[in-house]
Amino acid sequence: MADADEGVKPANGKPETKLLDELEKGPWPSFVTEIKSAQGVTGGAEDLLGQLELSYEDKVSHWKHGGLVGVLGYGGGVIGRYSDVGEQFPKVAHFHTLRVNQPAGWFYTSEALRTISDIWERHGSGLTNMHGSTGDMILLGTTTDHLEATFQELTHAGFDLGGSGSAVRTPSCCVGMARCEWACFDAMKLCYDLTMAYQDELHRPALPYKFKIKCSACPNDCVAAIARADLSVIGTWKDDIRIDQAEVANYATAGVDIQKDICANCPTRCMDWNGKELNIKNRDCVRCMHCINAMPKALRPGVEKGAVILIGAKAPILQGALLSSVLIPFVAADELLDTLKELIQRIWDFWDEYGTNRERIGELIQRVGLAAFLDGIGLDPAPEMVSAPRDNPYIYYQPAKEDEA
Amino acid sequence: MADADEGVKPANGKPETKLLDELEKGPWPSFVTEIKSAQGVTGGAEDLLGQLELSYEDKVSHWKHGGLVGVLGYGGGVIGRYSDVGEQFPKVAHFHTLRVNQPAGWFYTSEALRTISDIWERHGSGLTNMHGSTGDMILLGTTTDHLEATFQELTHAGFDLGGSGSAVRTPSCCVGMARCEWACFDAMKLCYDLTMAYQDELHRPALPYKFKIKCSACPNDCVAAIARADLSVIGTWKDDIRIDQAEVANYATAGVDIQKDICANCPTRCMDWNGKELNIKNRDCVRCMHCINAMPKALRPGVEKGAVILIGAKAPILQGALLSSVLIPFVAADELLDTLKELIQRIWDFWDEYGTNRERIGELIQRVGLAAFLDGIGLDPAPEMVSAPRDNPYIYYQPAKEDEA
Amino acid sequence: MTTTPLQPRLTDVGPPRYDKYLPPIVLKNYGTWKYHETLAPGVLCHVAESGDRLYTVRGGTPRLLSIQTLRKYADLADKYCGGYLRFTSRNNVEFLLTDPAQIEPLKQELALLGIPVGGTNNAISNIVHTQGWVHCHAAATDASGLVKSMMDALIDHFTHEDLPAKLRIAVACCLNMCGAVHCSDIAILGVHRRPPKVQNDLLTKACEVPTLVASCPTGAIRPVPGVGGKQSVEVLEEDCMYCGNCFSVCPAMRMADAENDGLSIWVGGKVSNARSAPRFSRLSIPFLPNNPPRWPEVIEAVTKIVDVYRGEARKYERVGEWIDRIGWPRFFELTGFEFTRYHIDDFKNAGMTFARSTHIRY
Amino acid sequence: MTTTPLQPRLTDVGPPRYDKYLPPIVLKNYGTWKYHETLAPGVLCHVAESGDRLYTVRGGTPRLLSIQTLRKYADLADKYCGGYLRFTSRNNVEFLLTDPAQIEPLKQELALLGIPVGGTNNAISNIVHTQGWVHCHAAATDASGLVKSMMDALIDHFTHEDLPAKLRIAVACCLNMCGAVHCSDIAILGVHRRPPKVQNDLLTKACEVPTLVASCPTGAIRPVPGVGGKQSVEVLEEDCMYCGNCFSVCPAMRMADAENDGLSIWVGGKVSNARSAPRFSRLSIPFLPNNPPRWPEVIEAVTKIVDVYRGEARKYERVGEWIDRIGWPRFFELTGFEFTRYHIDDFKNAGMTFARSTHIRY
Ligand code: SRM
Ligand code: SRM
Ligand code: SRM
Ligand code: SRM
Ligand code: SF4
Ligand code: SF4
Ligand code: SF4
Ligand code: SF4
Ligand code: SF4
Ligand code: SF4
Ligand code: SF4
Ligand code: SF4
Repeated sequence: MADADEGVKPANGKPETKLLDELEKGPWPSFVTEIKSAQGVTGGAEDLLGQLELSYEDKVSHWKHGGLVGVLGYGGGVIGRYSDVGEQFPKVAHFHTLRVNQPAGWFYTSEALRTISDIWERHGSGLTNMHGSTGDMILLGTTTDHLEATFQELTHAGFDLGGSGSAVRTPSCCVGMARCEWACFDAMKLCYDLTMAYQDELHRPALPYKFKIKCSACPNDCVAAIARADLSVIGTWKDDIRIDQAEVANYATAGVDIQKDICANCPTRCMDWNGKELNIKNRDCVRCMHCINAMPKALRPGVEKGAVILIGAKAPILQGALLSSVLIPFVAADELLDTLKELIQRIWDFWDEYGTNRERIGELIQRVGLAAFLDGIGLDPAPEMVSAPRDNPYIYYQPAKEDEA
Repeated sequence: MADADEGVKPANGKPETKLLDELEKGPWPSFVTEIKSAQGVTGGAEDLLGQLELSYEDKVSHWKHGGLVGVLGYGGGVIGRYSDVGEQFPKVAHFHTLRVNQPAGWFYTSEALRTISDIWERHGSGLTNMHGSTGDMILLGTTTDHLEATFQELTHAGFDLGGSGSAVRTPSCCVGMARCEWACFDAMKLCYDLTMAYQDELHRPALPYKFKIKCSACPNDCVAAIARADLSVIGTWKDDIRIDQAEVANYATAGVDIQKDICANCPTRCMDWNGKELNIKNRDCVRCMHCINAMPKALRPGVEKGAVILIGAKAPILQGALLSSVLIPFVAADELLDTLKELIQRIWDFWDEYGTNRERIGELIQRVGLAAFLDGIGLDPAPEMVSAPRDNPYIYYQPAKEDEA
Repeated sequence: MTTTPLQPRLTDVGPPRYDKYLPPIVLKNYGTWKYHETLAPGVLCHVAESGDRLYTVRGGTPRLLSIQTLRKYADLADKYCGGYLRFTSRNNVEFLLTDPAQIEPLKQELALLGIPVGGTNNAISNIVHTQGWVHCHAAATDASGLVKSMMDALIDHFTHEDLPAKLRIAVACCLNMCGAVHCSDIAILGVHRRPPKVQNDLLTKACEVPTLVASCPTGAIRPVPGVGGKQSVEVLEEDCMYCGNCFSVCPAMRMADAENDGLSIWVGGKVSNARSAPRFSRLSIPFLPNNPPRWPEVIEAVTKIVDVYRGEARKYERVGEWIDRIGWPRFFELTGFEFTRYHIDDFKNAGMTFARSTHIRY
Repeated sequence: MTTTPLQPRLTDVGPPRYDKYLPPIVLKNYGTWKYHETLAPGVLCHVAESGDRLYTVRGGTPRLLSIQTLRKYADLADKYCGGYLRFTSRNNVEFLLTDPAQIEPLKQELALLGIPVGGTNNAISNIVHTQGWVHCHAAATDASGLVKSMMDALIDHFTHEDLPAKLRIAVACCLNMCGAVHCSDIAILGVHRRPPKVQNDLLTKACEVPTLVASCPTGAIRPVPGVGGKQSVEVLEEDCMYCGNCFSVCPAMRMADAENDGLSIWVGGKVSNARSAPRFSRLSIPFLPNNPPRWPEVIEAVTKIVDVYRGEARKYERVGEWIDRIGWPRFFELTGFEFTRYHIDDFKNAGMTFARSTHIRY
C-alpha cells in the first residue's frame, strides 16, 4: 500500500490527485471534473476525491459495509457507507447515499432539478447519479444526521425515497407513450400506479429478498426488464401488424433492401416481399419488432394492445443469472393494473411461504419447479411459458400419488 | 391376473393366443407370425408365445433378471433371462439371448444367413432380431447348456459374440463407402479395425460401465452415433463443397426452388443463387449436408476428408440423456485409427481413475467439467468444443491457486 | 437340439472382416460412388464414378425374424442378387441388385411374401424398437406389438414418399431407452407411475444396499434396518419419479404395475446434422394407457401427429423444425393434445426451457 | 450544511405523478405518436398523429453529476425547451424541443460545455455502470474510471451512427452485477481471484454463521470453532470461485486483493427481442489486470472487439447475432483472443453449452 499521507493529502488541504487527473483528459465528460466541481459545496466531495485517489493507488476499495442507517419509519432507501480510512478523510468517514424515487420515464423540469440540487447542497456532498441502475436518483454521500432532514425536504418537494434491502425496489419504465410510437400500454402510468400501490412494501422491507418491477412498453425493452426485473411487464399486441404499403415502397426506393434487410432478418421468416407488396403471415409472427424498427413509417404494431408478464430475472448470485420467463402470455392494456396487483399478491404469498432467506423469486421457481409454482399461485400451465416441453422422462405423475392418498 | 391355465394353455399343447392373433392381421409383417413359424424348431417359440399372451392379458412382463450366464472366458455377450411363470412355460424357464457381432454395415451373403440359421436351429429358439439396437445380431432365447456350443459353432463359422455389461459394446457403422457417395472416411473398415483392436475389452468387462462406439461416415449420421455412442466418429470435410453448376441448373429446371428449398434452408445462409450460379461461402458453411442431400448430383463434399470425434452420448438414466459433444473438431481420414486408439486409451485411463461405478463417460465429464477432462486426457481446449463460451462468472481461476501452492 | 463341441476352441475371432460379404460391384466401386437417384419408394440407384450402377430394393421387416424367414431372404438374395443382401440401421432388409430388369420381379415376389417395399427419403421408415414383453424384465409395455399396430396404420407412408421429410419413429419399453428413442421425430416410451414395491427377502439376498441407494437419480432411496439384522431400504415416495433404475440394479425393487404402467409420446427429436443440430424429442402426451393387443389410443395419437405434420409442414422440415417455425402452442392447438404441468420440465436443466423472450405467436 | 426540519412530517408520498413534469406537447400527444425519424446522430424527431413534432437532442453524461452540472442542464432546458428535459435508461440527458430552429444553437452550446451529442440508433450509447471505488465496498475495480477511459476511446462511435447495429456496453465492479451487465453486447466485469480471507474477530462480532455458510453457491464455507467458544468458519479454497457473496453477507470475509483483482470481458448478450431472443453475454477474456487510471489493456481489448465487429458484421446484426453467424472459433481467430479452459462452462448447466452437433466451420 502506498504511503497515503504523502500521496494524497498535501499541505494546502486539497488532495493531490495525480492519477485521477488523468481522467480529466479526453473528450468524454469526466466524473472527476464533476467531483471537483462539487468541492465547494461541502467537504464530502473533496475527501471523496482523496480517498478515490488512494484507491487508484492501492487498487482496492476503501469503503466498508454500512450498518442500518435510514430515516424514521422506513427500513430502506438509504445505503450506509463508512470509510476504512476515515481518520485520513473525515468528511467521508460516514458517506451514505439516498435513493430517491425518480419520476416515471425520468422526466424533469428545470425547476425540479434545481429543487433537488438545492436540497442536496444543504444536506449532502452535492454529488448525484442520474440515475442509479435500478432507476433511482442517487444522492451520493451524506452523514447520518442529515438523513432525516434531507428526507423531509424531499417529501415536501414531492419526492420520496426509493427501495433497498428485502423490499420492493423502485419500479422503472421506458419513456413509452410520452414519446414513443410503439408503446403498447401506458408504461409510465402503470409504473407510477404500481409504485403508489406498494409504498409500504417499498419503504419497509418485509419480503424474503428484493423484488424488482420494470415496465417496457414494447418488445424492444428499453429498460432491460427481461434481464433484471423479478417482474417484467413488456408490451406487445395480438392482432396484425399495420402496414402502409406506400411507405414500404418508399423505403425500398430509398435503398432499403426489403428482402435482405427485413424479410431475411425475421426470426420466423413469416414475411414475403414480391417487389411491390409486403405480406406478413401474422399467425407466425412472434412480435419481435425487427421489421417495425427498421421501417417505422411503414409498419406499426396492431391495435389490440397489452403486455406479456414475465417473472424471475436476476444477476448471477446465488444460483446463476436468470432472464425473466413468460408467466402470462397476454394481458390487455386496460386490465394490466388489476391483473398485476392480484398476481403480485399471489406471488408474494407463495414466496413468503416457500422462499428461503435471500432467495429471489426466480431462484425459488427454479428450486420448486415452474409447475409447482403455477399450482401455488393458481395459474394454469400454458405452452407459451416454455421454449419447449421437457425432454427428460423423469415425470412426477400425480394421479398415482392421489390414488394412494 | 387372469387365470393363466384357462387362458393360454389348452388341451392340444399349443397355446391359445387370442390377443396375439390380433397382431397377425394388417399389412405390416407380423412378429407373431414369425414366432409361430419357429414353433416347429424347438419348444422355445411355442412357450414364448404362451408367456407373451399371458403378458398381453396381465399387462406386465413375465421375465426376471438374469444371473451371470455366459461362455467360457468371456464376461459378456449373453443376456441371461428367466421366466417368472416357468412352471407353466418350462421351455422358456431359461431363455437367454446371445449377442452376435454383426458384420460391418450389416452385409451378409445368403450363405452366411443360412449358417447362422442352422446353428440357431440346432441350439436355440430359431428366433432372432435382425438386429439389436446396438447393432448385434440377436439370437433370441436358449438355455444355459447350449451357450458354449452355440458359441463354438459361431466362432468356427467366423462369427463372435458382441458386448454386454461394463465393457466395450459392439461398435457399429453406416454403410459408408460400400454404397454411399458421401462417405468421408471408411466407416466399415474403421469399425472393423476398432472392433478387432478391442476384442479383449469387448469380451471381458473391465471398464467402469458400458462404452459404445459408432461411426457414421458423414454428418447425416445414419447410425445415430451422436445420440447414443459414448464415442461418435462422424465424417466431414475441410475444404470446399464441390459444385457442378450445370447439374444445379438441371435441378432448377426440374422444379427445385433453389432459393427457397436450398439457400433458405442453409443454417448459416451462406449460399447465394442468382438464378444461374450457386455460390457457397464455404468459410461459413457448417457442413450440415442439407444442400448436398437435396441435390446429390450437383453438390458433393470436398476432397479433404476426415471426421469429427465426439464424446459422451447416452440414454437418460442416471443424470439425464446426453448427446455426444465435439472432442476433436477434425481428424484426417488416414489418421483416424491411430488417433482414436491413442485417444481412447487416454479416455479410459481417466475414466478408470475418476469414474464411479456405473458412470458413463459423458456423465463423468458433466461431473468433473469438460476442462478438467481435457486436462486429464491431455487435449487443448478449442472453441469448437462448445456452442458458446460460459455465461456465468463462476470461474475457478487457477493462477491464484498455483501461486498459493 | 444337439450339442457338438468343435475343436479347437476359438475365441476373440471378432466379426467377419468388413469386406467379407460385399458384392463384387461394391468391392469394385468401394469409396468411389458418385451420386444416387431414387427410382421408386424403396428403390435406390447408386452410380459409381466408373459408371456402374447398384440397385437397392428395401423391404420392411418386423425385426423379430425366425430362421425360416432368414432362409427366405437368403433364397431371394440368391435368385436376384448373386446371394448378397444387407440390413439397415433401422432393421429393414436391402436386396442389392446389378440388373435393373430384376427389380420388378423381385418386388412382385416380395409383395407375395407380404414384405412391403419403401422407407426411403421422405417416407416413414421402420420403427426402431426394443424387447418389451418378448424378452425384457424391465418393460413397462410391449414393443413389438406397438410397432406392428403402428406400422399397420402408417404403412402407406412407408410405401409412399409423401411426407415433408424423413419421419423417424421409435419405441422403448422403459426409461433405459434402449435404441435411443430420445432423438426421434416421434418416440413412444413405456412408463411406470408407481414407486417400486420393495421385496425385502429378495433384497437382502440379491442386492447391495449402497449400490441400490446410489442408483436413484433423485435420492429417493434410503437404507433402513431390514429383517434379521440385514439392511434393507425404503423409498421416499414423494421423491420417486418412477424411472426404474433401482430395479435395473436390484430385482427386489418391483416396478411393474398392470394398472399404472403405460405410454408417453415425445416429438421433434432428430439425429442428423442436416439443417438444424441434433436434438432431443420433447414431451407431447404424458400418459396413455397400456391397451394391448392394439393400443388404439397410441395409434390414434401418432396418426394425428403424422397427419397434422403432413398437412402443415414445409418441404424438408423435420417434425422438430416444423414446430420451431409454428411454435409449441400451435402444435398443441393443431393436435388437440392438452398442455399440462407434466410438460414443464422440472429436472436439472429445467430453467433453460422456460420461455425467456416475448417471442409469442397469438 | 444546515438542518431545517419541516412540518408536518410526510411519508409515503411516492414519486411525482407520472405526468407532472411532461412538456405540453407530450401531454397533448400522449399515446398518439405515429413514427419517428433521425435527423442526425443524437437528434430524433417524433411525429404525432396530430402532426405535432417533438425534437430530442441527446447528450452524453458521466452519470456522476454534481449539482452544478444539474443546474447547467436546467438552464439549457429553460433556454431551449420550455424547461423540460429527461434522462434515459442509459444515463444520457435528453433535451426536448418543439422548435427545430433551436436544435443547432443547443448543439453548439452543448459542444462548448463538452457534452457530446449522439448515442442513437446504430451507435454506441452511454455505458451503463455501477459504483466501483467511488462508493462500494465490494468493488473489484473502479467503474467510473473504466467508463471514462472507454468512452474517450469510443466517442466517435457515440457521435456517429457507424456500426452495424446498436452496441451496448456495461461495466459492473463485482459479480453482483448491479446494472445487469450480463446481457450486454460487451460487458466488463470486475473479478476477484482469491478466496476470502477470514477475519475471525470481526466475524464473531458481525456475522451469523448459518447465513454465511448458506451464502456460498459452491458450499465452500464450513463452520469451525472460533476463538472464545464462538463459531467461526473456514473456506475450502479448492471449492471457492471467488464470487464474493460471502462478503456481501459478512464483512469479515475480505475479498479485495490488489494483486489478484482485475477484469473479465464478456460479449454477445442482448436484451431486446428484436430478431433473436434476449441472451446472456459470453466469456471473451477471462482476466485482464486492474491498471488504473486508464486500464489500457481493457481499452485495447474493447476497441479490438468493436473494430472487428464493425468490419465484419452485417447491417442489423448485434454482436451476438454476428457471432452466431460466423461461429465462436472465428470470433477468437478474428480478435486474436486466446480460447482457454476458463471459457468452458463448469457451473450447473455447463453440459448445455457443449457443442452437440458436427456443425463446424473450418
Ligand atoms: C447503486 C446501484 C449501482 C449503481 O451504481 O447504479 C447498486 C449498488 C449496490 N448493490 Fe446492486 N445496485 C444497483 C442496482 C442493481 C441491479 C440493477 C437493477 O436493479 O436493475 C442489480 C441486478 C439485478 C438484480 O437485482 O438481480 C443489482 C444486483 C445486486 C446484487 C445481486 C443480486 C441479488 O439479488 O442476488 C447485490 C447483492 C446483495 O443484494 O447482497 C447488490 C448489492 C448492492 C449494494 C447494496 C452492495 C451490497 O452488497 O450491500 C451496492 C451498494 C453500492 C453503494 O455503495 O452505493 N446489487 N443491483 C444500483 C441501485 C441504484 C438505484 O437504486 O437506482
Ligand atoms: C437388446 C437391446 C434392445 C433391443 O431390443 O435391441 C437392449 C436390451 C437391454 N438393455 Fe439396452 N439394449 C440395447 C441397446 C441399448 C441402447 C442403444 C444402443 O446401444 O445404441 C441404449 C441407449 C444408448 C445408451 O447406451 O445409453 C441402451 C440403454 C440401456 C440402459 C441405460 C443406459 C445406461 O447406460 O444408463 C440400460 C440399463 C443398464 O445398463 O442397467 C440397458 C439395459 C438393457 C438390458 C440389459 C436390461 C437390463 O437392465 O439388464 C436389456 C436386456 C433385454 C433383453 O432381455 O434382451 N440398456 N440399450 C439392445 C442391444 C442389442 C444389441 O446388442 O444390438
Ligand atoms: C441404409 C441407411 C444406412 C445404413 O447403413 O443402414 C441409410 C442410407 C441412406 N441415408 Fe440415411 N440411412 C439410414 C439411416 C439413417 C438415420 C438413422 C436412423 O434413422 O435411425 C438417419 C438419422 C435420422 C434422424 O435424423 O433422426 C439418417 C439420416 C439421413 C439423412 C438426413 C435427413 C434429414 O433431412 O434430416 C439423409 C439425407 C436425405 O435423406 O436427404 C440420409 C440419406 C441417406 C442416403 C440417401 C445416403 C446415400 O446417398 O446412399 C441413403 C438412402 C436414403 C434413404 O433411406 O432415404 N440419411 N439416415 C439407413 C437406413 C435406415 C432405414 O432402413 O430406413
Ligand atoms: C430513450 C430510451 C428509452 C428510455 O426510456 O430512456 C430508448 C428510446 C428508443 N429506443 Fe430503445 N431506448 C433506450 C434504451 C434501450 C435499451 C436498454 C439499454 O440499452 O440498456 C434497449 C435494449 C438493448 C439491448 O437489446 O441490449 C433498447 C433497444 C431498442 C431497440 C432494439 C435494437 C435491436 O435491434 O436490438 C430499438 C429499435 C431500433 O433501434 O431499431 C429501440 C428503439 C428506440 C426508439 C427508436 C423508440 C422510439 O421510436 O422512440 C427510441 C430512440 C432510439 C435510439 O436511441 O436509437 N430501442 N433501447 C433508452 C435510451 C438509452 C440511451 O440513452 O441510449
Ligand atoms: S420499449 Fe418500446 S415503447 Fe418503450 S421506448 Fe423502447 S421502443 Fe418505445
Ligand atoms: S415483428 Fe418480427 S416476427 Fe413479426 S413479422 Fe416483423 S420481423 Fe417477423
Ligand atoms: S452417414 Fe452419410 S456416409 Fe453414412 S450412409 Fe448415411 S449419408 Fe452415407
Ligand atoms: S452443407 Fe449445410 S451449411 Fe454448408 S452450404 Fe450446404 S446447407 Fe449450408
Ligand atoms: S428399453 Fe427397458 S424394457 Fe425395453 S429392452 Fe431396454 S431395458 Fe428392457
Ligand atoms: S424408480 Fe427411480 S426415482 Fe423411484 S426409487 Fe427407483 S431409482 Fe429412485
Ligand atoms: S457491482 Fe458489486 S461492487 Fe459494483 S456497485 Fe454493485 S455490489 Fe458494489
Ligand atoms: S467467495 Fe463465493 S465461492 Fe468463495 S467462499 Fe465466498 S461465497 Fe463461497
